[in-house]
Amino acid sequence: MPPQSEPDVAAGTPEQTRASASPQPASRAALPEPEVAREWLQMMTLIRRFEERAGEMYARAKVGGFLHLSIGEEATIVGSTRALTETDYLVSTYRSHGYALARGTEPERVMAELFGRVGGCCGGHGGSMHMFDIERRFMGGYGIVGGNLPIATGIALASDYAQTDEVTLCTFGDGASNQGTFGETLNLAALWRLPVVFVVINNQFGMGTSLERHSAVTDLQRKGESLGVPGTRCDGMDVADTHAVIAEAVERVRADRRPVLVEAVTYRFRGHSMADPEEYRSKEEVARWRERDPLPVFGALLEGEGVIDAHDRKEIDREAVDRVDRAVEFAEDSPFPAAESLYEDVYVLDEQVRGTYH
Amino acid sequence: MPPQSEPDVAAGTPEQTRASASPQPASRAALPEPEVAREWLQMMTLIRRFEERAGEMYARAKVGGFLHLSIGEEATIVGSTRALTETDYLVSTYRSHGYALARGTEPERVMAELFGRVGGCCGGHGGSMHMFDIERRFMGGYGIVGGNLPIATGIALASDYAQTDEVTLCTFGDGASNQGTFGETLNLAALWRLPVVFVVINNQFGMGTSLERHSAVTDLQRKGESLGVPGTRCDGMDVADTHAVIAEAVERVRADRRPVLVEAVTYRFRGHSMADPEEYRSKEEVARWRERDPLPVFGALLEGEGVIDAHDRKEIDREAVDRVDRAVEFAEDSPFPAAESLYEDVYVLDEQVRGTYH
Amino acid sequence: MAELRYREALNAALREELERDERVLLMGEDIGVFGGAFKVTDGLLEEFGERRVRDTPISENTIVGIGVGAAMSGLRPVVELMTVNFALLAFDQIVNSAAHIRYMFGGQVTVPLTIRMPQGAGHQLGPTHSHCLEAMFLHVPGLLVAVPATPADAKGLLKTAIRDENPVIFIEHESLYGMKGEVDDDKEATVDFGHARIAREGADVTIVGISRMALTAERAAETLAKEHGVEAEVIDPRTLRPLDLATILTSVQKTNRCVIVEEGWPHGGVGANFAALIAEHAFDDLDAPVARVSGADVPMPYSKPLEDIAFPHEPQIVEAALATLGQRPAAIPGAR
Amino acid sequence: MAELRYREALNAALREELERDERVLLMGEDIGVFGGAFKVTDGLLEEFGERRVRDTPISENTIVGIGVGAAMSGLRPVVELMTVNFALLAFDQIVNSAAHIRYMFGGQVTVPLTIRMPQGAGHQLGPTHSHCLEAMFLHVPGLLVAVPATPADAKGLLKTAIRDENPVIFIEHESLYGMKGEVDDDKEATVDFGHARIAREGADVTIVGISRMALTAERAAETLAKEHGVEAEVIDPRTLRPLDLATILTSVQKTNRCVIVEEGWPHGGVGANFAALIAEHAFDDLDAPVARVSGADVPMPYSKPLEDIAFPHEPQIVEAALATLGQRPAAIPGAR
Ligand SMILES: Cc1ncc(C[n+]2csc(CCOP(=O)(O)OP(=O)(O)O)c2C)c(N)n1
Ligand SMILES: Cc1ncc(C[n+]2csc(CCOP(=O)(O)OP(=O)(O)O)c2C)c(N)n1
Ligand SMILES: [Mg+2]
Ligand SMILES: [Mg+2]
Repeated sequence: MPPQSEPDVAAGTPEQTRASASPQPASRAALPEPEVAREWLQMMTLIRRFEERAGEMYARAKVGGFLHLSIGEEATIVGSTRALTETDYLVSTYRSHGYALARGTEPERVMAELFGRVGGCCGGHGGSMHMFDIERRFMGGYGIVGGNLPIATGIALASDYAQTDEVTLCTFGDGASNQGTFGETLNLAALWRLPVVFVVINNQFGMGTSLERHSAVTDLQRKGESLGVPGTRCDGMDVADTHAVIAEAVERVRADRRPVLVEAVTYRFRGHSMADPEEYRSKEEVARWRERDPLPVFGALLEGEGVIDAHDRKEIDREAVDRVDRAVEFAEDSPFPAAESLYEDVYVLDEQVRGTYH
Repeated sequence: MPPQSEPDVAAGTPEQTRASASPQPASRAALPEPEVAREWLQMMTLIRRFEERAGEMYARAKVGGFLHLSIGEEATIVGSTRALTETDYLVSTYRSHGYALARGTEPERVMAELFGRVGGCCGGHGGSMHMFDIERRFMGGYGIVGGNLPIATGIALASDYAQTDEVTLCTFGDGASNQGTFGETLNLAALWRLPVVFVVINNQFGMGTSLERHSAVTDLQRKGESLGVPGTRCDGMDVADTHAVIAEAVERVRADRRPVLVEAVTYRFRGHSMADPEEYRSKEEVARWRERDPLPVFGALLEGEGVIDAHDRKEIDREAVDRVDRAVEFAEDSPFPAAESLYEDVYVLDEQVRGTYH
Repeated sequence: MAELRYREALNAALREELERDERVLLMGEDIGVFGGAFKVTDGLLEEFGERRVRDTPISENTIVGIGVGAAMSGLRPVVELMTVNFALLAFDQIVNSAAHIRYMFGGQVTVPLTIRMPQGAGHQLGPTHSHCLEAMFLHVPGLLVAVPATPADAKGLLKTAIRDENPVIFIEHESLYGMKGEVDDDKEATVDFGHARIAREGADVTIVGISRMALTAERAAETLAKEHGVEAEVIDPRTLRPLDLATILTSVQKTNRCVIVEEGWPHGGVGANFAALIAEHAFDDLDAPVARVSGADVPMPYSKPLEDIAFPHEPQIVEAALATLGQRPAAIPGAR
Repeated sequence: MAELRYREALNAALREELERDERVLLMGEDIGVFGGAFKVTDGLLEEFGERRVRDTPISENTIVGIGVGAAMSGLRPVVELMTVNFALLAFDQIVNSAAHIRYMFGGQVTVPLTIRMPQGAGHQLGPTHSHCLEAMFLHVPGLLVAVPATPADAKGLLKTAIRDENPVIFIEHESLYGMKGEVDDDKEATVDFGHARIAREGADVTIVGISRMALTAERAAETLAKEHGVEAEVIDPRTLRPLDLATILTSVQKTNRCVIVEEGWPHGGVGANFAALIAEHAFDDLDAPVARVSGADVPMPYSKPLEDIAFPHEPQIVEAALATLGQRPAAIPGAR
């Protein structure tokens, strides 16, 4: 699906959304090289197994705070991150375990962060909502809905300022598109022609509020038009389509130095966070979407295309489970931060300063 | 120009803006009844003379703070306010003298507010940026750019809640359309189907920043489309066209319970406030727009159509000047607030409270 | 009287005021279909319908601004901000609009708006989700600030807030929602603003606890009595504006020692404000400087052991109280 | 040395740092073509071009957030908020992002961002345009807060702010832009944070003045000396974080009396914070409670005579100082 540089359809109506909100057949985006396809499946599997385990660890009180799982959204995560080069930047939300993993952060360090240990990628300061890995250019995990858009745009400004060809990809939710920063940031990014790809993860809900109950325009790919940002849409349940559309958007932004908005249509299989009775949606709706679970669907597709066989699929799953086991072991063994470290990293302390910071 | 319920053109480009920014011939909106047309001219004249005098009083240090004049925007003010009934609500910005006058607040009380006297419409607490007249349902004068949009929408919510057919009209500037509240408020007003008419006063500049340097989309009538708010445009230099378009929008909103955005294309002849060297625009540009000065143009039109004669025009001007003289006298004679009143109206003090408020 | 949880007491207050006054309506993120992030508004949508219980998009500044406009035109909106952390997005409407409009417009309108929000640490929500900002709200003239610590006060103060003509910042505590207590079920019973609650009487030292810290202070007082023979008087101000300074001063005149306990940051905190007020009004009664026990001067860390030492618990309060009695080295604010 | 206005000193600091460090860039509303609402950035667009001096749309929260992101990736942005009043729209990015990101992400990044903004009353700008919010910024760990009162400090502290690795809230004063003073023209001269300025020596009473109030305090000290034979020591802390508490304490140990003068609101103000700190560290040295002179606890009225009595002038400071010496009834904070 090529990016549309200009609007061509009317503003979405609730009816239309319900259409886009109901599962669609996987589109026909071509498969990549076998090795690449296999790696996508491996990463999607790792994210799935990692988050299932994180959920268990939360139930066992090994993990605290909020835990927002992206189970069901793995194709969106892998399809988008695989559209980036090593030097591109990634910014996501509080629903960020999968993005860190896809970007290459060791599962050990992500799990240790969930456990609040020194071995965690943020030394236990951030937790589930605030993952970060400077080496992988994964620029965070942000807990404030809509707060990450300006930050991502500032990173893109730095790339532009240094005249590099780096692109920043910023993900946020359908609910976040109603936050003031959305309009402010898209306008500014378009005005300054900054290399940022905005990816709105339309998982149909902002917490318990369904898309048509929180956004007057539900055809989210068009929500940037009035701000000078052209939009497009991908099937977020299909890793190949997601990758094709977002890769095209990334390269277009790299070349044109103009932001683009991509709507990834997907679904969150689990509750918003671990504390969510899910009374706002029907079991049937969830079941319909689960039929399109990106993991088995893509696995079966690769098997059908002869890219892998049944044994490979088992292997890939076993490897993922083993890796997650090791991650839990590492987290368990990693110590808690020492009490003395409480005040570390609040400030960069500087010789020149005599006064008291605290 | 009928409101467009759906987008039909591409997002504006700087070129297009420069077009819309350069003076256009007055459109052919039909004139109203002679008495109505005369009243429009009288009010536009009163506003002009009032603000010219306010400027002089500022130079003589009778008026303090910032003084934002809307000289050049009188057709927009009168055309829009005359589209409202007595029970409709009006909300404007810090550039609000004209709106208060057009809504019926006595020039005496507006001038006294500028003088900071007890006779002022806000008893001297608000000043130029914060006019208010509850009896005329002029709900303020707000100093924070973009801060008045949610307030106006809350007023519309109250009308809707009470199931009245009142409409709220909210004016704000081209620069304000970049503020987060713009996107947040329009989305919410559309979602809740609130009876509010958003009028963006496109006077080509946000302070010293020209439209195409602050907004990626410069065709402002379209800036609400991605938010579910259809837009239209009027010639803000032509009181008849402004009235025709906004009256249609107001009645449409009254009937459909759906917000509409109207772009009024106009120009500010004076500086942004009294302290503005105006280095950001050319004398020629200002001169071109002054050729379309709404006051002489409309006066000449009425004379040409035989609605009034040359003598009437002089009379109307003399009456305005006399009224402004009386306003200044009143303001001069009104006392300054007493020191003891400093803490009045911070809180509604209530018997039940024992503790100290301050 | 009935035994209710803090959450249920708030829910009852909202229900009763919705029944009592047609002008009352609720707005907030996920307060309707979801029943509220902390289930405070559970069942109210079903009972009162979408006209009066409104789910909003995620747009904090605008939600508060709409509440202001609605309040100016005669309604009595109760806006829920999912947590105090997100109130930072609405500070413009809270300060420049809600707090100042009545004064700015010469008293022509009132803004009877209640803005509810829970705050507090203890759930490992990390830096962006654990703020305590009562000191910032306290700073702003035009606002009233309530900080209920018990189910009874949660209900009684919320009803007063909704009926008050002024904008009220109503600060709940995330850790108290499940707490049970006796609550007056008389629909007309309210708790006045500006009336401190003396949670425990004592003659040796006055301990003022804000929000949840009033309860922690009560427990610390028991320890002081049992283990140190020190009788502490524990005061819960209930509202920070208006403030019942008289009750605090009367107590300090009796005990000559005072400890202020708050969960928020120490610099420019509530404790500093009270310490200054008490010194100004009762300097000669003080045998020791007013002591402050507060949250640590750091963003709230996620890791459990760090979070635990980053906000006050009984031991710090006991130490601080003993210090005012010369039985310990003086404490410096900031939990550790 | 050269004689410059406060405005010109700031302009010189920005120019020098733009020349010195390619990573420095300026962003803000009307700072370019318009030259800045208060002309602080005048001429810099012409000199450094649109890449480094950027006019922004009116989007405060996003402008600060973009500054944070740019700072995280190696730039040293200087964001101008036209006035402190509009910073209320950016509190989320200032607190949840700028102040907390380094800690939240375990020290992996720094946020060397400077956010400049003028504040203060005196120009009849009314309730929405006259705030002094240093007490709110002071409350937040992770931020540094500078409040220059002279052209020399304006230049020296701004250069330090831009070179510092931490996010700095740099608070200028609208009434000082035209003030002249001697300024060091050495491009490498800076003024350190955390070093208070002793504006005047004296042994009878310590007067600490924040921002413009340091100057008002100096004038009050002259009156105290001439008309009352009282020698006041006047201290300008220059930065509120880090705070040079040592210099203040040393002075109080000498004078045994202290008056804090601020322009902002009294409750939860800077004065309360200092009063608490001083009492905690020097209780036995105090012969009188630390006195506070502050702005009135009201939204700032427009009308000239009301505005005049709503923020501190020399007389209130003189009265408060004499009160600490027992020569007047004790003052209560809030100008009148
Ligand atoms: C400013 C702000 N308001 C409210 C919240 C509470 N909250 C956390 S996630 C969420 C829903 C966001 O929905 P969406 O943007 O669609 O992202 P999703 O959770 O579906 O991935 C809300 C309301 C928050 N974290 N920040
Ligand atoms: C939130 C906020 N930011 C900045 C300002 C300073 N300011 C006052 S008017 C103005 C320009 C507004 O332009 P526009 O919206 O086009 O309205 P106009 O002045 O042209 O009528 C600015 C930046 C303000 N008052 N409020
Ligand atoms: Mg969502
Ligand atoms: Mg304008």
